[in-house]
Amino acid sequence: MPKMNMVQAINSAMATMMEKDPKVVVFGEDVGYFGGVFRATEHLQAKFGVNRCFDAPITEGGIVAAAIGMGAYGLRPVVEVQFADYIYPAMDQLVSEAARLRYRSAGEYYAPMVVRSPYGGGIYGGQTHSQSPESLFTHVVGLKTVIPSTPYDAKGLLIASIEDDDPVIFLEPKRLYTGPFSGHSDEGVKAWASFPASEVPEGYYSIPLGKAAIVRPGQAVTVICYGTMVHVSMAAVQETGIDAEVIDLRSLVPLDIDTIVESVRKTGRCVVVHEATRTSGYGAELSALIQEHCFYHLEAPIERVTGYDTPYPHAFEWQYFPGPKRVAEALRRAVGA
Amino acid sequence: MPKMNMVQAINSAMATMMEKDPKVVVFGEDVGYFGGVFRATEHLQAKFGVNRCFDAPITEGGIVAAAIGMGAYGLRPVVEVQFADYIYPAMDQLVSEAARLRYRSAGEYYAPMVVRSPYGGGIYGGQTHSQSPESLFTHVVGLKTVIPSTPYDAKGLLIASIEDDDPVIFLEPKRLYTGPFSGHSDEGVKAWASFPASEVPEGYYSIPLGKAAIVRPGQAVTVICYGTMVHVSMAAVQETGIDAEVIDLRSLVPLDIDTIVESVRKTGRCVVVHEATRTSGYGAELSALIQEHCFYHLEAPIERVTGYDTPYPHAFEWQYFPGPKRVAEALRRAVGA
Amino acid sequence: MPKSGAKTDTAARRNSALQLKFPSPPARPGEEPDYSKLMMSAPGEVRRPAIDTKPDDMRDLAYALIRVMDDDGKPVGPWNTDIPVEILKKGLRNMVLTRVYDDRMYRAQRQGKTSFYIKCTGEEAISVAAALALEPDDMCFPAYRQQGLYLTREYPLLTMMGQIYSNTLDPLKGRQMPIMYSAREQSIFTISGNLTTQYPQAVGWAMASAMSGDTRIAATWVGDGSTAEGDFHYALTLAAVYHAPVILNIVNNQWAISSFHGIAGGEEAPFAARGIGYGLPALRVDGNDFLAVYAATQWAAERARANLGATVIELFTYRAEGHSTSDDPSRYRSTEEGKKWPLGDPIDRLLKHLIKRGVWSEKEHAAMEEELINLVKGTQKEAEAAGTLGQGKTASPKTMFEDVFKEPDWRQRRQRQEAGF
Amino acid sequence: MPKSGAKTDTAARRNSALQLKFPSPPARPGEEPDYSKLMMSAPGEVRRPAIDTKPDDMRDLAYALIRVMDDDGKPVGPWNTDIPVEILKKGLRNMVLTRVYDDRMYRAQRQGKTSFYIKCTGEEAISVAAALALEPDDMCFPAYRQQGLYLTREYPLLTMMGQIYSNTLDPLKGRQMPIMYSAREQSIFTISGNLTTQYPQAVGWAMASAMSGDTRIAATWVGDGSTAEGDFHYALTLAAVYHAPVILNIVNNQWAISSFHGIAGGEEAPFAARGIGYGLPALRVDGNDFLAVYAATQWAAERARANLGATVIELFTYRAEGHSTSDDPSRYRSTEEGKKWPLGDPIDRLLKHLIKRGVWSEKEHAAMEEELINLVKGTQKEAEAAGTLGQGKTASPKTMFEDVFKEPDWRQRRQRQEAGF
Ligand SMILES: Cc1ncc(C[n+]2csc(CCOP(=O)(O)OP(=O)(O)O)c2C)c(N)n1
Ligand SMILES: Cc1ncc(C[n+]2csc(CCOP(=O)(O)OP(=O)(O)O)c2C)c(N)n1
Ligand SMILES: [Mg+2]
Ligand SMILES: [Mg+2]
Repeated sequence: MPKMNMVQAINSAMATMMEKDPKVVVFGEDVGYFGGVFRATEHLQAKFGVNRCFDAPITEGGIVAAAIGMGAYGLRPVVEVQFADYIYPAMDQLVSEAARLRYRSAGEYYAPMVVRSPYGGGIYGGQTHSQSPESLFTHVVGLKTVIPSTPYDAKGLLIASIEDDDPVIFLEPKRLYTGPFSGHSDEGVKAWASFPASEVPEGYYSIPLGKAAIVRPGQAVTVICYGTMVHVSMAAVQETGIDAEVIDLRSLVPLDIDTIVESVRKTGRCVVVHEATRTSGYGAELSALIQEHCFYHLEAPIERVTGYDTPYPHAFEWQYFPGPKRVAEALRRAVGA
Repeated sequence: MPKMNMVQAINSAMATMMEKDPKVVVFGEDVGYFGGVFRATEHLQAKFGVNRCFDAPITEGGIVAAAIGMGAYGLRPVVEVQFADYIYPAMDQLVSEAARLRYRSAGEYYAPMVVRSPYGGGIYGGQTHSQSPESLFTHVVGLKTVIPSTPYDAKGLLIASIEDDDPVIFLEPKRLYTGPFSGHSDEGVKAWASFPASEVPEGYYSIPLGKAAIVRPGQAVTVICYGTMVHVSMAAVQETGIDAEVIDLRSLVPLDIDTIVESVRKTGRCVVVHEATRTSGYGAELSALIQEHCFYHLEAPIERVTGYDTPYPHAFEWQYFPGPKRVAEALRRAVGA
Repeated sequence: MPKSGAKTDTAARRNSALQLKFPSPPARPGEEPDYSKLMMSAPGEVRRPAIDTKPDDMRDLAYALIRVMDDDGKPVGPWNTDIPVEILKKGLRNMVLTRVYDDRMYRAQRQGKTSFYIKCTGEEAISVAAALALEPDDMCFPAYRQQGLYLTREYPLLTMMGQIYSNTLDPLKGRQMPIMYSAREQSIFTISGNLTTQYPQAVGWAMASAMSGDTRIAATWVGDGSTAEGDFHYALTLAAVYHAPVILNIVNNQWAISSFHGIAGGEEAPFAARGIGYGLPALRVDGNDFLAVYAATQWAAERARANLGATVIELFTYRAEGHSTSDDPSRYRSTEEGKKWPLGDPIDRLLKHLIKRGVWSEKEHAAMEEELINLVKGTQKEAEAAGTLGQGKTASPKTMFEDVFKEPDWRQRRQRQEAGF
Repeated sequence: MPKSGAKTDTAARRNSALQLKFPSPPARPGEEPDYSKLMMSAPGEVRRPAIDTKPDDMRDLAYALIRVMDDDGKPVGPWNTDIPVEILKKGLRNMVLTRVYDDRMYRAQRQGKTSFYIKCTGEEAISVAAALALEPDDMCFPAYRQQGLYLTREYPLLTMMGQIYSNTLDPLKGRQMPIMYSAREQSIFTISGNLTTQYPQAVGWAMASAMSGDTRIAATWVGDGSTAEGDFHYALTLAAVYHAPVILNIVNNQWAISSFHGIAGGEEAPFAARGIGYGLPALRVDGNDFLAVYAATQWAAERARANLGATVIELFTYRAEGHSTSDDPSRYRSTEEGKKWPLGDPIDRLLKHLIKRGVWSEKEHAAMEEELINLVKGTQKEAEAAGTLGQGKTASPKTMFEDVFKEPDWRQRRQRQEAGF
């Protein structure tokens, strides 16, 4: 099987779907001739023509709006917002339109579209190239929010997102594009190639939205995470030696509530990890849901390990980043060690 | 003391501050000559001149951006977004700019501004005149979010918001503009005049942001709410006869964590109530915080009573609205009755 | 004191105190209306360029006003395109139908039978003429004041009323506020409460049509006030860049709730001129002149069909009534203004034209009016039999949990259960 | 089959398949550059209207190109405003300083001393001339490619470098990516990573100044690509409606990362023409002609100071280097394009002019260059002594929790404690 890093897997997902379905079109800033600033759309224009993959003006709101119109026409647009930090100009079109078309027209119109966007820190991007805005989208009924943590998942989930008839926000952990990342910023970058999850089938496959992955079974405590934090959490688990069950959500909405509840009922303890700022982050929803569903099983408070309630500071990236040390501390608190 | 309804109290807050501080200016769609579609800015242009209160084009993004520029200049703009449902076009300016100026300039620039906006349902406004987007703003570090529940609080909190040197999202429960509302849609509208909270001083006073109000002390369970839901919760408490402690947050950010924790540690039970859709609503953050701070005091799961995870439907307003019946059920569950 | 390289005699060169302009309308309540700034052209005066004219060679049209009918109802000039009488009669009929419908629904709201209503009185030509000039499967992305589109494309009156009453006839299951129809079969997009969002969506739809080698074009409408939203700019940018086959209509009815067009910049340049900045052809058209609206729409449609791209059309008209049932325009504008609107009423004007041509008579008109009033009244009775708002005659409340997603997820399912529906 | 009133001979009238235009640049890597579409005017050719000219009477200027220096460096035509030699020399010096500074900081990034850098090579005249034409307390809202503003307004070089290195000298305490300065004392606004947001903020600031009876005007800059954002439209709308005293600069350097100006609509109409749509005066100016930029800025400033409102200025230039240190332009454009840019280099051209005038010499220039290189190198040493990125020589990490709000709330206080700072 070919080895792919996450960018290549994402590229392959789009290429596969463009091949399979002539209704799939790709556009966004710099995605056409150049192939995207992170190279995720490389060769797509050359392969499928400018009619299927093209550059757009710098107008995130316009890009999303046009995608909605195209979706209503019957195409399946996959658009790129260059950084998740730049998605806010499209907020009205996402919240008031993409998310609402189906409901307000009682199913007459809907927007089968995917908004891809690199999110998260770890590349010295400062406050406007590091944000994790996923929680905002989870509050918007009608949107799905998907975040992969490996090349294999990225391709399978992106294909499922493109095939989905609802609008999907597909956030790509840019720190994982070229390799997994433990959160130890002093360790060298490891390439994906040496990890099994980089074995990605050339052709079509999909991973259903709403199914979490138990990336490590365990008994002592449940760790719920997604994106970059899956790798950070795994590092922390390994370093503490705690027998944690690590759940990679993969899709935040729809949420795999059953897997979560089953796990926490079993372990009685839970740590939720995300990179986004803490207050009203998705960890809040997870914590609330878990205590609603597992109250009588919980033996310790649910811990949240998150970005601080400050913007993402350039020079203090590693002080801000919720790395393995902070996850480890939470794990220890959770198991009472 | 004069009697005021909530619109009059809000109007009085602006008039008081415009009188006191020449830097306070008011603008927005229809707020000038006409005095606002809810009449909140009535007479301000006539009293203070067009230079202090004027009509703006229909450009929520532009209105907020201009307010940021004015704030950076040294004015204190108070702008109106006609319905909170229409605040999304301003999202980028709020998140990336208003909320970040101070941090990114290390205090050189900041935006002392207030965005007033009517929010919430109960007036048959359908999905685009009924939303409660407060949770989105609470996730944005650098923004404060304030929601009053009475005329007296509205004036005092709005004055404090105008005097605040940080950007404040001031959400006005439009269902309470003319009178309190128990959530029993079949009961006639009661005017504010017959309630003590409508006694509003003519002149200047302020209520500090970040201080919740215990609107009803009690022992059996803590109810946390804000805006319209304060009145609904009080109705439910009265109807169930449960000795609940009802906390009106008044300000979501900054949050009065101490009052909450003290109360829940005392009662051991908690119901959080809001009108916004459930998933990733502010209730999630409150629930998460409470279980973090009060885990060993909790005797029952924290309940959330919220809007459903659907848009706000026009004809089913009262089926959607989390009324006293649903709050009462949660109260009973919480106390194990 | 200047610190750096700039001129040093600051004090001398310094300007005196700055001040802003705050636009205000020519007439407030009680004042005499003033039409001196309207920028009119004489009927027939404005040239009609070939459809393949370069936008740069027709910028003057954004500052003119295309009019076809003269004061006697006679069609004059190059925009008189000899529209078949059958179409004009259909136009007249549908404009009257629209007005009658508005009238009845407005009253129904006043009688407490629904929560809200918006009339388009005085603006009927804009949607009716466009609906007739376009092909029936060209896709329309309207704002909330183009009810003539639905009626002309024969969306069932009963269904429209069902939507207004949110009753069992409402295909939108009571979810939307009145007037926010959706009519896929008639190629009309679902209405949004958020202004201007449909504008760039229409461009996206038109792009998709062209990307698919389809033949259908799109048309969209916004109000003068709504042009200030970012979506307006997105639409014009995208339409210009890709030569999208779309017609971008701006309905300048002079008012946006209480704000006159000057608050949206209408005093600085006509709204049509916005198009010039993007290199788009832009027409400014008398929106109360059915023949002019039809001809301009046809011109723009032909241009789009010939792969020559998008056209901006400003339709100059007057909002004869309040903004909506929630509004009281006597608080902010002169009541005389509408009555004396120099471009008249679109129904009266087309009627005059048809009578002048001898193809229609006052008598026939009166009969048609009566027929339509009876039709609407009769249908209204039928609609009200299926319920009015607040009577609880609606779709099942369980439908409230449907269509959030294609399939409800566990949240909608559980919440529906909890709600007991 | 059409269902309603529209024409019935659809099949016959139906257009054939639609298709879009996808703009592509005149030259891709390996291809010959092509400047045939540049829309140039001859030096001195463009008229200079009186500042109180009505925007409607000067629309032609958006389609012309204001140039002052001819090929020999001789200033010609009505926009030759006899700028004092002292100012021109300051301009030359600051342009050279900017280029030297860019060069050193770019290298520092390449050496791993910081994370990111953006040069403005070839565009120095735009910011330096504006800084000199404006009063020093006129407020500037720049994008990220106007470093000449800071240098000309004498923001300390050492502090600028501190920001680039995020070290202990950085007044922004390491919070911002390199190049996102903030300089309140120099009346320059804090840079945002989000494109175009500053544009309507500048209008708001200018409005506030006028509302306060102040005398200071504002100026703001965006790139050609950035004009497609909604903020651009907000700014022009508000500036037009209220006659705000602001200069709205569009730096058209032909590229937005890998997208040529046509992707933003620059092939359909010059960016200056956007202003026309709002009734704003609009100038199109050779951005590599220091004298032209200065004269145009001065014209617009005088207009604003006289309460005649805002001006749009398109500054026509070329981004001679990559977008940033993260970019490789050889992947998407011809390397020849920049080398053969027909409007030359702003430093070379001003130098030629001054030499021609006999007020400056090659020798003096070489000496000045050396002086500035030494100045920058020396300062750089000093800056690096205070730390480079990643060395941990920064403000205290506890500052990370400050300035979220005026006073930290309990969350920042507790989180700081937990973090152990
Ligand atoms: C984004 C947004 N902002 C504000 C509103 C409130 N609003 C509804 S209609 C209206 C006026 C629109 O005026 P115009 O565009 O001229 O259209 P008209 O009503 O005259 O047809 C306003 C401000 C809204 N619906 N959406
Ligand atoms: C809202 C937003 N969208 C996208 C980006 C990513 N981005 C940074 S610079 C740039 C290109 C800007 O081009 P232009 O406006 O022409 O300015 P130039 O770089 O040429 O000076 C893009 C797309 C951003 N910073 N902000
Ligand atoms: Mg209007
Ligand atoms: Mg550029």
